[in-house]
Amino acid sequence: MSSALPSGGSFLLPFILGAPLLAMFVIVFMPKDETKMIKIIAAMGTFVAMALSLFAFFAYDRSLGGMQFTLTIPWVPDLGVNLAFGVDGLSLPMLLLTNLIGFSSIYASWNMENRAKEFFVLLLILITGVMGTFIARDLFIFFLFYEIVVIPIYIMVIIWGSTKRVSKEYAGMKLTIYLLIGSAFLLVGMVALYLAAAKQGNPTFMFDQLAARQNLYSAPFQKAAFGLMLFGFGSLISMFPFHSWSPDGYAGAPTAVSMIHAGVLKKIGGYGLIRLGVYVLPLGAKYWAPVIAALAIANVLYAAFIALAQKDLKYVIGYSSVSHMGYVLIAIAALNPTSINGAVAMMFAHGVMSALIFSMIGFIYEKTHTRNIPDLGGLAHQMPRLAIGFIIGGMASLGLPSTVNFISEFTIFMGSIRVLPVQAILGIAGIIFTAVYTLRIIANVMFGPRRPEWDQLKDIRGPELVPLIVLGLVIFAAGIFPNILFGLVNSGVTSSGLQKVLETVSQAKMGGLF
Amino acid sequence: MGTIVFFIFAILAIAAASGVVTSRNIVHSAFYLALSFSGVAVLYVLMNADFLAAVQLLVYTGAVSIMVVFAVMLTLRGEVSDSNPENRKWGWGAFISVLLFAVIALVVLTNSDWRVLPSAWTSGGSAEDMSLLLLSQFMIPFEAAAVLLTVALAGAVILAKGVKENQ
Amino acid sequence: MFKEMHDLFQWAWLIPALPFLSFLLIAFVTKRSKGLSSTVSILAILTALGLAIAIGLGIIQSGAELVEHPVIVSANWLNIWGLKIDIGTVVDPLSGMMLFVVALVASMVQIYSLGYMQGDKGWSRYYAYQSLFAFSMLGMVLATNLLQLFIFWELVGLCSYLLIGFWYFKVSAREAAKKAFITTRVGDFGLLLGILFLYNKFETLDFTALSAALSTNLQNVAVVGTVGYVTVMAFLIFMGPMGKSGQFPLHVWLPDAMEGPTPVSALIHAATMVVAGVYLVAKMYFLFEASPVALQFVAGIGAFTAIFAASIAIAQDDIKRILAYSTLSQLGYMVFALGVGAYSASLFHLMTHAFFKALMFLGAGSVIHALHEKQNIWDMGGLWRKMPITGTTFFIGVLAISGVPPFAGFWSKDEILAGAFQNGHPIIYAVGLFTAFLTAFYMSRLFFVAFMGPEKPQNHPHESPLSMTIPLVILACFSAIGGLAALPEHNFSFFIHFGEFEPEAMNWGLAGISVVAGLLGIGFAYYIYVKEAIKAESIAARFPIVYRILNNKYYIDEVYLWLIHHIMDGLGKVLYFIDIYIVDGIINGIALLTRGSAKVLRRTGTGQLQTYAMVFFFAVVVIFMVFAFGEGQLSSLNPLAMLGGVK
Amino acid sequence: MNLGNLSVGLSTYLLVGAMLFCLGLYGVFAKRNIIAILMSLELMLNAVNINFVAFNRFLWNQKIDIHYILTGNVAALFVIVVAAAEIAVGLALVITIYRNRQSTNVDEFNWLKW
Repeated sequence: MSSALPSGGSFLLPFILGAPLLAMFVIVFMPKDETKMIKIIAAMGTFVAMALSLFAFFAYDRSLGGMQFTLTIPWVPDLGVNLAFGVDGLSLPMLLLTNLIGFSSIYASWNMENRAKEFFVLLLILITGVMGTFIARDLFIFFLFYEIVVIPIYIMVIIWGSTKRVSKEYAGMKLTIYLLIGSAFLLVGMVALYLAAAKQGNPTFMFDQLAARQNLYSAPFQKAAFGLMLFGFGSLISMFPFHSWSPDGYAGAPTAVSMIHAGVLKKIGGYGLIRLGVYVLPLGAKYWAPVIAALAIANVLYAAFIALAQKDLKYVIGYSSVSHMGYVLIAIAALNPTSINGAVAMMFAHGVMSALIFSMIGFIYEKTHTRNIPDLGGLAHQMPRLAIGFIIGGMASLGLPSTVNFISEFTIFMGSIRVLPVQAILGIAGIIFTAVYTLRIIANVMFGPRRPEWDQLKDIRGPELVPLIVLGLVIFAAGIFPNILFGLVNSGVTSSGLQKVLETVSQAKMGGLF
Repeated sequence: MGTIVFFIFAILAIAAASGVVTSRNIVHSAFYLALSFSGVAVLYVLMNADFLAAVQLLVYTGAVSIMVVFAVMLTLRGEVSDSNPENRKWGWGAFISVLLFAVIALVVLTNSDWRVLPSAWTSGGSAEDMSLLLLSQFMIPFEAAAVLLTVALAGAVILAKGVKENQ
Repeated sequence: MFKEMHDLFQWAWLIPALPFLSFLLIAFVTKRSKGLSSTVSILAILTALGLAIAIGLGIIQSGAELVEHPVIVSANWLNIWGLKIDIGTVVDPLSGMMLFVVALVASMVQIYSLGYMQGDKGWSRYYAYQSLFAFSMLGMVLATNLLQLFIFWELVGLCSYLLIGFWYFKVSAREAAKKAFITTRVGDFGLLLGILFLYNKFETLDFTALSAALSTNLQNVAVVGTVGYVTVMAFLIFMGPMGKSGQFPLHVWLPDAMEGPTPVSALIHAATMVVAGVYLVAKMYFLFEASPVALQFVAGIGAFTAIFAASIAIAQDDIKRILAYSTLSQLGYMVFALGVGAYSASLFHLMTHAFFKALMFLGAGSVIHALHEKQNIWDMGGLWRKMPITGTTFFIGVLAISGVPPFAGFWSKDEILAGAFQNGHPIIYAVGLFTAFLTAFYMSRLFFVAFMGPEKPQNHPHESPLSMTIPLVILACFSAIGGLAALPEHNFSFFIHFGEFEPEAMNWGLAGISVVAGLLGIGFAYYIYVKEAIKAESIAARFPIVYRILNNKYYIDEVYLWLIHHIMDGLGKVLYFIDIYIVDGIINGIALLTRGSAKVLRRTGTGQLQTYAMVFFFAVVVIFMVFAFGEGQLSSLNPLAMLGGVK
Repeated sequence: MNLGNLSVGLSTYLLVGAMLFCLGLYGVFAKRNIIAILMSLELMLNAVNINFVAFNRFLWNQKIDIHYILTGNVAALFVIVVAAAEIAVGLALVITIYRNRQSTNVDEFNWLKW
């Protein structure tokens, strides 16, 4: 795969990774009263990263496929650890997503005055860490970046979080412990995989090498290892019994953390399940697929129903994101190229959507100091632009055509209805309940009679508009011209050898209901 | 004759050691300690380690014991005859110690494969031999030990001198 | 001839593109300037109308050739492994007819709104929505495949949502908008499933390709499966129209949708969007035809909706609600027409209904405008004298819907009833006939109560401005003469038909019966409400339960509300309870267990160094013993040996 | 300097060392006075030294060479050096603690719990 590409390596990805890091270092050495300057530098750093990843998105050669912009530096040769970067059709959308949301999240926290310096330093570390997981081509590096991510999140929730149903300390602790428990299981699976792959010498952590040595993994081993990864990545993607960190965590976290967490961090779970689970351990994936599918349905319907009963805006969106992740899980369980296409696109779509809606909720909370739905109402009178952003986010959430979410959902359903018809039908039923709770919050928060107590509120303007513009543009651009996104994802699915794996795996299951 | 000398001094060292840990007077303990050190020095001599024996006498018997006595003097409060009592868990301590000794003794006595020299060598152990080794093979540890001693000296001084309250 | 037209038809994409451009312009450029916004929007839709007329004339010139060989222009939209979707435009008589109807009604409504929406704060927003709606509806009409149709289908739903909730400060409007979206969403669930199953089976969503695949493989059980599969797919597809076109039991949103501005009701909830379902069934007719059971079902649902909605309409007092139930009833007509195989008649009725129902809604809007938002017909009276243009045009509408010749409704309704009778559905024919009677009755009731009779002194009505009356007049003309498209000799069905074209002679006997039914309805209404020969109140008093049930729309809304609030929300609350107390409770329980054990275990941290040392050494002794006396077992646990093979 | 026919073997020395070590251990476990504990520690170090020297003296070494033969003795020497440093610092700590707490009783030294 990578060997087919010209050697020498591209420094594009390290630059993308380095831009926010550099901004972080600059901020570290700035006086902490210069909050305006700090924000501008943070925005610049993330802007550079976003622009470069946009460049990568369009410069990626789709006809060639495979890992591109690769760079491999041996790091710990004895253990086979390489500082290997590279992106393909699966990870490049995630990288772009990270940077889009990272850039927007800076602006969503534009009014942050409390310990601004520390906040932006941690935020930039967080963005860098998430980015690193997606551009890593080496399992070790992947894991390293993943662990980096956990630290700033905990601190940010504890310091800048908000206490609602649960205290922010509880929320932060829950978030962190879930992430760490997940990563503990992952670590065991990772080491087991590493040892199994090194059975005949030549140890390696490289994804493609691990995948190429599938004949070394016995079926029982694959089942066990995939089980471990399912637990690890599953708790990250908020799979049904391990989902409860998600609403509490989002409710406790500050806006930017909610955006990044719901937008991209969660997607590491889905990405890892595809990249590491399905790709490296196909027999294990096949074995666990019915379980994943069943839990995914629980995700979709159970979380959607719970979202109906929520009073706090962030809880609604928190459960909604659990519900949407169910679709990604169904797609993974369906194990065919179409559905994997849909899964990756859905992660992208949901990331953009949830980041947009979380940023809007952040503004609502910032201005009205409440997120309690019964206390809100008629905000469209005073804040029409905010209402537009909120409605765009809501419409994307319920999968309205012309938003990228619709095509992703459609692709997922298309892929999964062949192999898992019953589960897919139940999942599609979820779109009704999604519509119900989404429209309810739109109606109850934005519409309704004018409330005089909000009359002094100012509409979002200036920098505050950036998340709306950036994310809204992406939602519609990718929704109206889906080939922009899907062409890339498809090249990732079909050229990475994943397709072959999937075809062999799903051969036996093809046939469907009728 | 060596056997007799060995047993005399070995028993002396052990008896003195038991005196250290059983005496209720801390000053007696300190003197028993010096005695025990001296007994061990003789054992060194029996093992051809003359230089070590000298160092043992100089450092342990000469310096350490005296320092301990000084420390006792500086910290002694109340009745000296009850200055070194046992705590409440001494029974457990005795049990574990005896257990450990039993295990070691069992291992030592049952192990037949010590790869002992067929005939013991007799030379070596002099100051000259040691110095050659210290200044060639163990050069760096030797220097490190020197640094350690210096640091320990300085540290001890600072600690013992203490920090003035109102500074 | 056909060749030259072909070039024209390639430009059909401009028709939806123009309103979309106007939407973008209004949203991003002219939103601050009210005059500019409406000008842009109206110019765009009028140009689109012009194009639609040009294309329509081209279709008429090309003749029936287009039915068999529609002009399709398409480009790839989505292309991934196992899923390839094109997007494009199809020009055939059916889409040409729809283009004309939609563009005409939309432009009329937009012009009308100049007067009706005068002074509204959301003027630019209104025209932006209108343009977006025109784009979506026209795009849907031109769809080449099911997914494209579904996309625009959902977009018109969005516009409907936005426009019903246009006055978002009204709680009733906001609830109605929500209800409309969710109810149609239930139907869309089925439609989406149907699309997925169809693609799964035939690997295409293209209408022509699907039709070909189905017809060539209809006998081949291995490919199509049983007819049962086709029936299931047809049922699922039909769920979409049930939601969108307000067929029982998903009809509940349409009457509530009247909370939107009246021109919106005229455009979306009478003339265009709600007939999208009929259009979809017509487009997918090859599927339905392959399954007699599905057709039966369609006919049954349609007929039931027709009579059911008509029966509610006779007991309503709100002018817009009467019209809304009338719309439901007429939609039922179209649907059962499709069900009984009167394909052309159904689409013919779709067209004529669009004219006269838009006309009546706009007329109602004119009345409401004049009476300052009064909507109860009993608050009106004697309006004809004060509002002659509105009154006259409204009367034409009433005559048209009642099926009085030579107005438009007569021709289409008659064809439907004749189709039902001749294709062997006597029960449905009877239901249709009775519905025609009811329709005539309640429409005349509305007209007599509101426009005739004594004036109400508290009202000071005045005729509406020209911007409102001109569309009324234009639509009235179409309502009056639109039915003549059926002449001579089934001209309409010559162009728009399914399968082989078989012209049938006009059955004047059947036509006479339906005319009699209509006139009977009008006569009854005249006797009750003008002559007051029988007191309306006395009828209501004699059948109090019937009246209450009808007035409360068979309590269906209440049942749904109960289901939503008690079952769905209740389930949500129960699950939430489970989530925080059981799922989360287990998690917190584990955490508590950890904390509890820590509380016990920390007692061991006495701070006594000697205790620590003792424990430590005890462990050392144990390990030492294990290593010393049990080495046989332990040498195999060498950690380096476990990593063996790594290096 | 040869003091006899060396009928005393390695095990005997090891037993002496073990005896001293266990006595020291008992002292560490059982004494209350912190200085007594330090003394017991010294006993343990001495016991270790005896082992070093004894192994050096009796065990087979593959290379009969002055550089390797005296390794045990050198180790013992280093132990003595470290022990000296340890006792110096340790006693300084004891004096400091005594100054602050007026006590040498380790039972009272439990400020680091929980």
